[in-house]
Amino acid sequence: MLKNLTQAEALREALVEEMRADSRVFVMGEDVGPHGGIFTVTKGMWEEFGDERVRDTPISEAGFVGAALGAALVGGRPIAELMFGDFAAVAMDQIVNQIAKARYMSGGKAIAPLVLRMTIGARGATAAQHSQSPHAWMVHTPGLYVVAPSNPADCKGLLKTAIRDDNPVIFCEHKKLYFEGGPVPEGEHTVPFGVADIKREGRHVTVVAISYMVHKALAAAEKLAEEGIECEVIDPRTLVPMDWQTVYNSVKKTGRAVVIDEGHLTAGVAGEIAARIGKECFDYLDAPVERVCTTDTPIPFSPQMEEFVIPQVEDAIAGIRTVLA
Amino acid sequence: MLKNLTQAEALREALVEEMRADSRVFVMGEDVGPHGGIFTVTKGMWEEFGDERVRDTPISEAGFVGAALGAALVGGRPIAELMFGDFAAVAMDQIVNQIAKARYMSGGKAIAPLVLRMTIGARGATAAQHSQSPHAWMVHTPGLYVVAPSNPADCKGLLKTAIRDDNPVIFCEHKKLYFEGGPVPEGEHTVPFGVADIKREGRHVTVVAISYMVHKALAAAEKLAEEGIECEVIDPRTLVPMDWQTVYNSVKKTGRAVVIDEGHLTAGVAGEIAARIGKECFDYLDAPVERVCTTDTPIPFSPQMEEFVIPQVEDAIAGIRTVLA
Amino acid sequence: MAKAVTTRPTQDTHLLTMYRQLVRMRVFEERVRDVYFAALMPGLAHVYLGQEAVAVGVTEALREDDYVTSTHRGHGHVLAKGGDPKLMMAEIMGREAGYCKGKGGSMHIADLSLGIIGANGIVGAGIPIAAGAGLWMKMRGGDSVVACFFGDAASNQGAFHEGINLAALWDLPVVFVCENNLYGISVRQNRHQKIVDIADRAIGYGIPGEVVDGMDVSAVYDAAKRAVERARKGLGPSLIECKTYRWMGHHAGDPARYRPEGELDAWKERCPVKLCRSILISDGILTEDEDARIQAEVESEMREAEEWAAAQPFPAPERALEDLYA
Amino acid sequence: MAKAVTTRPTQDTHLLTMYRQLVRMRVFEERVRDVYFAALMPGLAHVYLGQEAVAVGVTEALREDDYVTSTHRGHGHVLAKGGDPKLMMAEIMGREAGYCKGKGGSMHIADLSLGIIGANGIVGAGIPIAAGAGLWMKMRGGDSVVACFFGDAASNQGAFHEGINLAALWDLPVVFVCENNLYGISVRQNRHQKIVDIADRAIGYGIPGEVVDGMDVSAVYDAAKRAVERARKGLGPSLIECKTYRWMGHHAGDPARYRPEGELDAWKERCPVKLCRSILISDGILTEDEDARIQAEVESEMREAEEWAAAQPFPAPERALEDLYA
Ligand SMILES: Cc1ncc(C[n+]2csc(CCOP(=O)(O)OP(=O)(O)O)c2C)c(N)n1
Ligand SMILES: Cc1ncc(C[n+]2csc(CCOP(=O)(O)OP(=O)(O)O)c2C)c(N)n1
Ligand SMILES: [Mg+2]
Ligand SMILES: [Mg+2]
Repeated sequence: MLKNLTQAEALREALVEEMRADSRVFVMGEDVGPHGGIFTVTKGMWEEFGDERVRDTPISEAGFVGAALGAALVGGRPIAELMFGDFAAVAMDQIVNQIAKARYMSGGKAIAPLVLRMTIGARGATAAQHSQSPHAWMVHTPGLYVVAPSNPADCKGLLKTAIRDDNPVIFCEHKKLYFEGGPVPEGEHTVPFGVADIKREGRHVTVVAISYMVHKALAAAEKLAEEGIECEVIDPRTLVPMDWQTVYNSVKKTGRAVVIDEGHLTAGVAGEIAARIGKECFDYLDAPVERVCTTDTPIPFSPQMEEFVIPQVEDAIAGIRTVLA
Repeated sequence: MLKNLTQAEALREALVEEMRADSRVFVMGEDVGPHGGIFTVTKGMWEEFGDERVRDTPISEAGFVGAALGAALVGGRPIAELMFGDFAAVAMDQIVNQIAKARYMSGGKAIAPLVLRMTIGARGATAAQHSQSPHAWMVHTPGLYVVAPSNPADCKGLLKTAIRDDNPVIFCEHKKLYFEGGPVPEGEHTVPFGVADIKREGRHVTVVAISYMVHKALAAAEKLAEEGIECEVIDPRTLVPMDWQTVYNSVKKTGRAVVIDEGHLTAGVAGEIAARIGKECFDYLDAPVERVCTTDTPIPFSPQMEEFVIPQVEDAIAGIRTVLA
Repeated sequence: MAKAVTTRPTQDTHLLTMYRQLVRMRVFEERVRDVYFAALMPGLAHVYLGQEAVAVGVTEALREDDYVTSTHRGHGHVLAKGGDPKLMMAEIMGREAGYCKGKGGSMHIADLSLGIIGANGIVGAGIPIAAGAGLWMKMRGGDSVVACFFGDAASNQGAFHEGINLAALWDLPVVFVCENNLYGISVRQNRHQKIVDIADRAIGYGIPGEVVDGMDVSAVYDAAKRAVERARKGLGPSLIECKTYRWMGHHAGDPARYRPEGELDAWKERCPVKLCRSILISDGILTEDEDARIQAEVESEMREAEEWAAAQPFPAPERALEDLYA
Repeated sequence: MAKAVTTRPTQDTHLLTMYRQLVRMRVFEERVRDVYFAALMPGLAHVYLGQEAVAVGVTEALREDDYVTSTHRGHGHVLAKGGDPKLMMAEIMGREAGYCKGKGGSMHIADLSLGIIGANGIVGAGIPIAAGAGLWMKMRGGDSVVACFFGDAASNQGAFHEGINLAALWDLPVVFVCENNLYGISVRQNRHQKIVDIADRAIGYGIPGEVVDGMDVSAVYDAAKRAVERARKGLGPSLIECKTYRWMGHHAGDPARYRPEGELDAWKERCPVKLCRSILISDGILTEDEDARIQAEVESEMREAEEWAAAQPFPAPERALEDLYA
């Protein structure tokens, strides 16, 4: 049975179902309690689960992210929320030096089953310190899984998988999608890690798009379809592990690839995807891989400038045209 | 006049000369004072410049890196030292959200002329939290310059340039090079940002190598020269700004490229270089760009494992052979 | 809640000066709120209504060559330190003519020429920056000081601890001003820390800590003056906790349902603008007529600022690529 | 320097148990030092010599189902919590048979089955982790507690502030143990903070803080016992500052020239092993003969551990690729 949910509702459903099923699961973060989270994800959960399991934290990102690790190491299954992904920088040591390495440094004896939910993306002119998409830092850090869904059903299914997984998972939620709706399976619904979703099939060009950028890619594809250009839009859904095979297979078919990511251009995830396609599909590529990313500038405040630095549908179209030229 | 200095001595010479020339320049960090720094870089400087300008800090990386920014914004020219680049994670918010963005967010009115020296690389079995090469995080953050020299002369020349520059500079020093010697020009010697150095000319394959990996590349080139394989070894020296033209020109000449970097493979700087070569030299490439990087695992403690995960000369040779095959 | 004691000003004209600043801040922020509700500004408006006495009292103890670091709730600090309401409003509205050419917005106004090191969107991050500015003040000589504003919830950030420890250790000329408005977004102080007086944390750094009635501009001024003088003499930093309250939610669009009924009203009884006005009037320093004139002048100043700002063009999109590197 | 008062043990046999642990730690670390100088181990050895009374006294107040978090100077904590010297030595020597299969080394020994959450190479980072472990202890029920060790210099990290604030706010069963050995590498305490007693920082979190003579194992034990009991009862965390000293430099290879002459000798006068032994002997609980037997037993235990470890193979290089994901 499908029902229509927003991303926020789908995430909440995953949280609630998993918390009902497993008493070790709990959420913590700033304003997640009675307030329900500034993006409403935990709305109503405090009423059901109470103070202990829907835990408001002080503004101490390094502290509560580290505490999530501590709880996970001794048997809990915490889900910590970073209100803005930009604040990952505040908790960075705990994320990259502690959480990502706890298992490896112990020779595989420790497990750190925790989920760190963080918002990414520019929305509503919140400027340079509240608009970033820093998933590349995490993807560059071995030991973390990194998830970046683009629709409510994947949000629910991937979040459930993340909560049940024994590895630490960075769960990137795009701010522009929280209040966008989509069909979501009721009850048990999981999406495995490492399986990309081909959101649209096509034979002229492969477009790999991450998170919200999937929507830009689909809009571009729709537009170009009018001209007879058939884009294959791939949503990797999980960046670590990444479903490289699906990407390569598509590019081997189309011979052309565009990567769209809201992270900054240089040394980001799009660069990784472009580099791997360049290597694995070398003999199949008819044109260089094109990247459509946020410019290498901080995100400016004023909306027209914000729009300018973030990939838009026209940028996606331009990128696709470039590889087809 | 050239004299032979180790990297540590060359860096010290740059620091001392700039501090003598400009009273706004000062250094701060853990154990940089009477102790002279655990890698001896500031040895003897406290005796000359005193407590104020060669300032021991508490173990508060976010604190003193933030303080460096504060001092820079109001007229100082601080040089802060992170004993291990791994600790950049502890100060990450100040680096990426404050330092990198101070100028941009102010509409260009503020300047943040500071240098953040940090050590990178694995040396001496210090394991997962003291061996990382996290320069990719910085390269992915617009607003920072990122420097990664490979020899004492470049260390001196680039550090002087960094200190005089009005932008924040992340200065990556490889731990394995501190006590390696090389000829260094006496007195005034600066190296401009954004100018790569071709450390060895060759026509069969371009090898772009970063920091200590330049030495691995040169050793590999030496070895392969015995078989008549001529490698062109390029040391970008500064990763931001990057001298792309020199890289492209070389690859257009050789048709083949290998990138060697001690950062982890995925979503690192090598990926960026490979992606750009793949795009800009598309019509010239005779083989896919090969990357030789640290594996996507934390750095293990035991020396044989450490050696296994970090690129070695044999890995460089294997990578070069792959693109030549 | 803060004690109801209201201290007398050190100088009457001084209080009048401060009163005018209180009114300016009040009117400016009311306009910002209206601009927000009229959708004339992008982003959020963390308005300063209710807390005016803190910015005014502290800044009054500063000189032009002193510095301030500010927060996401920074309009008051900027205005107090001499910020031009036109340029502020233009920035808040995202215009090219704004303080940051529209790149910063409400949370990132800076003007080094006025000693405004900058607002900050990262809670607590300004504290080490203030310590560093103080460090350079000390190193370059002279006797400038830095006032560092932050909230009650910011006092739980590592940056608070590290920044104050540095300033204490090195006897830096910094005055740390905690604006305890009882909330970090929806989380009341008793749900984010076990202590009642944040000033008690000063003990852990070996510096003076003081609690002051943050609704009483003279009390704030007096405490700030002591701390500033101490800092100027090279005796090191202090921590001043101002008990205050915000009239609105976390930002203008937040209905703040998390606050117990009556709490806001109780605090409004002690409105810093009203409190100051009643003293001035009862002491005969200000007449109702003069007050009306001040109100009118300030109203027109701020209306002009808003109208001017609203008439400014937005930056061309590609200006986004400028101002990154010097 | 710490006071010279030496308190009496709560129980005589108890003191004997602790004495044996002190000796084990002493002998183990002397071996580590020798192994380091003989270049039989990779990396650095941050040895615990001189601080033994802290790990022993605190851990003696713990149960098997309690937890500890440790630091770069962690061998003592691990040994005290039941760590097997063979597996420890093998790890320190980088062998496959070590606690972490040679992946962790001296700074990262962990064994969750013994309640050892892990040593840590990032100064201060274990503190929030300990708070989180305490959080889960509280949430899952039961009355286990977590002891969290860290140094004087670690108390200036933001992680200290945030971790303790969380534990205090939520009344978590954590005992924070600051081992004040007066130095962070070369930087003496008076050069890294303005305060003398780190225990004073407890005030800023609303929890008890106590200074104890870290050379007196009974004093440490008594303080730890009080704090552990408090935590077990659900009354929340405490901060115990143990005044202590390290015999060697920051690590075995550090000549520690930064210490004033005579300082080490003065502290060695109050060697925790000697102090404990002299009480046991003067109280007639231990004879010289029994002491010699203990020494011999421990020597042979640790020699065996070292010999066993040295005979273990190194991990195959490609094992580096394992153990990353579960
Ligand atoms: C590091 C960080 N964490 C969280 C936030 C989101 N946030 C913005 S303001 C705020 C509350 C701050 O409370 P306080 O410091 O008391 O200042 P106030 O808003 O009350 O003036 C929060 C949680 C942020 N901007 N930065
Ligand atoms: C975040 C961080 N900064 C710096 C270091 C380098 N370092 C390792 S131990 C140490 C000194 C720690 O001093 P203290 O906390 O007093 O513990 P002690 O060594 O005295 O036992 C330093 C600076 C580190 N490992 N981590
Ligand atoms: Mg507040
Ligand atoms: Mg110490």
